[in-house]
Amino acid sequence: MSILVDKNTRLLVQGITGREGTFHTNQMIAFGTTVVGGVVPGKGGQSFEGEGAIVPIFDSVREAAEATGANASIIFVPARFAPDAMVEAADAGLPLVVCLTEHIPVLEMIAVRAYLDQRNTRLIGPNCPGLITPGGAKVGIIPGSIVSPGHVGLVSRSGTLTYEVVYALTQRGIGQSTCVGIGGDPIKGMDFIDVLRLFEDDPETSEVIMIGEIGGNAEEQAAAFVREHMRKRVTAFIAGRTAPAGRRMGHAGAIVEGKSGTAEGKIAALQAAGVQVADNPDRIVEMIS
Amino acid sequence: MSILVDKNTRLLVQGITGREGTFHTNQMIAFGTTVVGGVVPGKGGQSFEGEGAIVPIFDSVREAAEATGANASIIFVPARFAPDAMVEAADAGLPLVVCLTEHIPVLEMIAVRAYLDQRNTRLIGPNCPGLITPGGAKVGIIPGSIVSPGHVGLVSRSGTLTYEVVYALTQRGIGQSTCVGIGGDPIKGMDFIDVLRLFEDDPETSEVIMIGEIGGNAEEQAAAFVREHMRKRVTAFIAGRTAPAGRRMGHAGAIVEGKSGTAEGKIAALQAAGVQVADNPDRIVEMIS
Amino acid sequence: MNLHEYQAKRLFAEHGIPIPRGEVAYTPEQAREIAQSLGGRAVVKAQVLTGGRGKAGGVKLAANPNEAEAHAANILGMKIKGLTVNKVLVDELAPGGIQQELYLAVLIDRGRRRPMVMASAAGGMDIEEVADKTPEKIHTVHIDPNLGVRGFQTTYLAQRMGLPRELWRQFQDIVTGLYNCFKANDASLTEINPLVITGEGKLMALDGKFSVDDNALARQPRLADMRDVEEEPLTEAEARRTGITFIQLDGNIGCMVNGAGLAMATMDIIKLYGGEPANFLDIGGGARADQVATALRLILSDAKVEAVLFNIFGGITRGDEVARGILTALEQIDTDVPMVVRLAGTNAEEGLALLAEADMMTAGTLSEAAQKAVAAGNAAAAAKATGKRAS
Amino acid sequence: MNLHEYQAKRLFAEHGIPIPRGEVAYTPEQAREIAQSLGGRAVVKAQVLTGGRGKAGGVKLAANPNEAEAHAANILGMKIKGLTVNKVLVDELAPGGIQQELYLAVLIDRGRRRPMVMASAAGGMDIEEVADKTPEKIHTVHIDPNLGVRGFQTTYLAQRMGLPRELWRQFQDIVTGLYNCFKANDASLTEINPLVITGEGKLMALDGKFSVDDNALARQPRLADMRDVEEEPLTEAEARRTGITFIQLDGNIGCMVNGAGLAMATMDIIKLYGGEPANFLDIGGGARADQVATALRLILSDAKVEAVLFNIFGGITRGDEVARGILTALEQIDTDVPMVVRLAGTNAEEGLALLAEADMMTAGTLSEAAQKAVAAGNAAAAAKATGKRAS
Repeated sequence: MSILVDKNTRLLVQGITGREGTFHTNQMIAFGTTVVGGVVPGKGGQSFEGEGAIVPIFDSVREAAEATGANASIIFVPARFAPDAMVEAADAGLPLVVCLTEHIPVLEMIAVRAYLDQRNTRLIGPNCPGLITPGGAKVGIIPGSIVSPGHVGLVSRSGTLTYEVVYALTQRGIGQSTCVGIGGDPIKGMDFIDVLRLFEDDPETSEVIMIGEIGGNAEEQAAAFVREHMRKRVTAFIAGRTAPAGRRMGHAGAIVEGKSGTAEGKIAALQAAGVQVADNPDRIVEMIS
Repeated sequence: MSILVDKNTRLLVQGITGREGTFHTNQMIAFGTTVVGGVVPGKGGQSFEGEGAIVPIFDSVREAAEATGANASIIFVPARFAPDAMVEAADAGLPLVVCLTEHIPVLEMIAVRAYLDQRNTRLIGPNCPGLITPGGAKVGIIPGSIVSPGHVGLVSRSGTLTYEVVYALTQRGIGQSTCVGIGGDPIKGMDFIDVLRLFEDDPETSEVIMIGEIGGNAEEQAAAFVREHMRKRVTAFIAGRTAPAGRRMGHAGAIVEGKSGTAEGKIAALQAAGVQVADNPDRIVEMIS
Repeated sequence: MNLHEYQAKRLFAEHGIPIPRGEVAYTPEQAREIAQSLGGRAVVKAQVLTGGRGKAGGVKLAANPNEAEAHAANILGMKIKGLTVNKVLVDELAPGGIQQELYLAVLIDRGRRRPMVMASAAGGMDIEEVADKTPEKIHTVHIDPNLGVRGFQTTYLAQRMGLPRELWRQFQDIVTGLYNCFKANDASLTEINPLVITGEGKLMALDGKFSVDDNALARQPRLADMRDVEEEPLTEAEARRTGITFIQLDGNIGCMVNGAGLAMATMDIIKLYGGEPANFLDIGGGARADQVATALRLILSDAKVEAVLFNIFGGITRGDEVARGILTALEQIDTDVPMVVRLAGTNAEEGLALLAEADMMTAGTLSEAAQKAVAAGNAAAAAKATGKRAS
Repeated sequence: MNLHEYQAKRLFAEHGIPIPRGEVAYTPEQAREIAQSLGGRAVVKAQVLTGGRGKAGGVKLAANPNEAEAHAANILGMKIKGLTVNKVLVDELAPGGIQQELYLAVLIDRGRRRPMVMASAAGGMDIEEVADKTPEKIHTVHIDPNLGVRGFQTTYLAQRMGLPRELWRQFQDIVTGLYNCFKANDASLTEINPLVITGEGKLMALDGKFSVDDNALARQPRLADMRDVEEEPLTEAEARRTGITFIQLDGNIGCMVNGAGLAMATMDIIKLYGGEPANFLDIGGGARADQVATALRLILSDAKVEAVLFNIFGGITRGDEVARGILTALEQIDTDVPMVVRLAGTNAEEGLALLAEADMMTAGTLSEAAQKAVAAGNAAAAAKATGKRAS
């Protein structure tokens, strides 16, 4: 068991013929993900000649889902088209949509998210590395070579910082159930508490690592959730204690606004909720093992 | 018992100082409705000197509701301000809002209705005469003099046509549980099936009269609902068999568009669902007594 | 409120939808000049607010300016479904001819409470008929007002319509433009039929239909100004000015009712008892004497009216007040058309007594009133016929 | 991206918000002429992209054009928080003086995923401080994007702020305008502080703040053109052009990292081991030689940098490729600043071996790398100090 993706995941790739789409589709197939179709409006009827498989291309998600029985999609399209792609996937009724695209305007995401809230679609991202279940399926760009199957769940707003921690776990022989990169944008799909809830309910996950950063108050909400609803141990790291206020630290959502969104506030909230917080990502592995 | 309004209704009047608001507030108070407050932005702190009561005026629905414990509001404001008034009442959490205002643009109502769908507020109207529970409360403009307490529920898209039928019932000694005028606009709050469901579940309602008219397919939906979910007898009349296609018959929603929305189609659907349909409103009373 | 084809197409063009070059002509000579400026060949199209212009001979191709002038001379002044043609649209022909005719519309789906785009490859035909006989040829998507038209929705429509891929992008722009035009102008219907693929492989809106939400005219003053008062029956224009809702019909029994639903029901009952309603008339709330007088003049301006039925429900307004209003109004009007007054509701009996005193025909139920009005109408018609024969 | 006050206020004015008359001056003489045209009295305000202008002496009242010229002469060229003032805004004073100062802003509430209007009667002060000490003085409403600002919402705010009733309508127009301005321009913050009640009893936006959503600049070309490149550190402007995210800080240890979260974590660890990060730098995905070279030049352009820490996680890109990229880049750069490279992930060992061969300082963990970099930085600083003393 694991959360969100596994061997039963049947994946569509929206934007499969682009540079990123092509490269990472091959990577996902190589990892063992069942990629059942691609979606590129105007290229329906063509095929994606992957390194490990030939994947049919469709004009629309609806059509692709009907033809292939897909139950998830991943989006590799430019920011201008990504809101459309998310809405299309939700409109087609896919239960899981993962959007890697960066640089989507906030007001667009507010509209997309309001639409998704009326549907039964879970969104991961945008501006995220996706998620991976070792031994199950990879839906995103987290390197398959650094993960190993096991029982630690991981949820993070960051990309390479997550890789760091996952890799350290793998090197110490600590496997992961699922690693979820929820992304660095201020308005997104699933947030910490949504993923924590799934980990709490997943029998194959024994404990959870959560990697936050400055900006917003998702970590504070997560702290309240952990205190009230979680029995599993949670270990956290919050990046950005040295970030200056008022500057966006690479991620659109990583900004201390006045006195809100600081690392100190988040760490205090988490510690008050019984979460152990590492002051150095290198120490996370020691803290859980 | 009855549906939606009764002796426990505590009513706010939005636009209490206007000509219509003033007149009908007095009528409602005379009927026995508990009017607890008025709302007129900019006139908060003043009072409405009614014929039977002095009613405090507030600047906002939220404030009025907090101060008075109101659980319903009725809207008597011009079309330009009515969407605002509906959204405000829903935002303040009132469970029932009745909007009498006519001439609200359809696109405005689509936006208002989408907002209301996210809240726990029931809307009656707009462009409706409101509703009345004989012996309970009157929230609207249905003349109090023509109703009498009893067990027939009535739901209608029309105003005076409803009065006709109610008056005929009263004259024959047949009382009503609640009479609901849902209004003549194409996009509205509660529709036939919403009210039919309440009547079906109301122990004090023994049977239901439904008065429809041309335009849209709410009567067809109601027919399907009656067939599948109702055990109580439903008797209907559909106005507009002689209405020409393509013309709006007074009500914004009363228009036969091509082959859809005809009286014939509605009558056939209702009859197929076991609803007895009168060809003359005079006959309804005979059919139920 | 409906707009003319030329008005509809100009609004479409404001939202980037390609339309033919063309101008409106009020005289044959103008039509000739416009055809000249378009290069000679043109189509001359009657501008009237009704369908069926083609079948009525109101649309003609002209091979040259002389023909355009001749066609305009024929069409101007023509009557189509009772409406006089006062102007023609002179348009260029689709560049390179027409490869295919499509259908595209935006309207409100009342059930889903959303604007809906409707498209079909079966363009140029009566869409009702297409919907009836081959519903699988009609494709729809609903628009979330917060999101607008999304590319995947137009892709879906284009694909189902079998539109060539190289036109998908153009089609997306046109659907988006038509929806934006719909929304910006508070339309209740915007329709392009046909939307054609020209010989040059471009999409173009050859014809346009546009209905505006009457309730939005207050916030759409530009559209309110587009109303063609010449095209409207004078009676309906006057009714509108006085706040009465009046629709002219073809029957013999005029009626005056308070409330739209009751007015429809009254028409239905007139028909049930063998008459034909001459109009729909909702006089609104109070039935004041001046309004009653205006309404009655509107009804009687139709020579086909053989009897008038008043059906007033006294609610807040009491029946005796209504009776007095009717009597006062009748003092101002000189007519021998028989009238039947039916009053119900509060103080109806007092009102009926007042009317009976004044020698008005009265009735207590709607059925009785309708029967009396139809009988009176028939008698009046017979008397008139006799009178005519006698004279 | 932040705009200048004068740019913000001009955008506000496009949405009907009253602002003082005024113009931008680049020279004292221009300031004088503008003050003259405004009638003599004016306020001269430094236009720099930072707060605290008032405290720094960047805002001065002038009683006449001569004073305006003198103030402008003082303010132009002044440094405020490291930024040079290149222009001043010369504005008229609030007509009739200032009765009261209010606060009004529109921003995004991330938790509720909605735009939010924030208002307070405690205007003219640091709103963070108001929020901290007297949160009851701050009032908020959330905006449904489908509905926009609704009258009842501005009534609620006006009432809670204790605004005189006669100003409610004006306030509604200003809130609606500020929200529309926010939405039309893809802002992440629009703020008026203070919004004043003038002596004439009118509301007016005396100061304005405007942050644009960087992700929306592609669809807001007009705003993108408003970027004041003179105001930006040269390094950050160059980084932006080459697709690197770079933020200049004040410390002694430069760092180059792939990924924003990892870059922040790296800064944090530098601090944990006694150093101070000199910058934030996210080099993105691949760490190609040319990008590494550009990034390194940006870091080294800061003379305070005493050591550089590379922290690259090899995921899809393998560690040996990254090492080769770094070595190639270093061939192009002449520097004696010590460098520590930490590689992790795929093929990290091979990469570290390559770097060790080339005599680079390397590290296997982030902690080790940070410690080495801080130590190397301290040693270099000490050597430099010694060198200076010796010379």
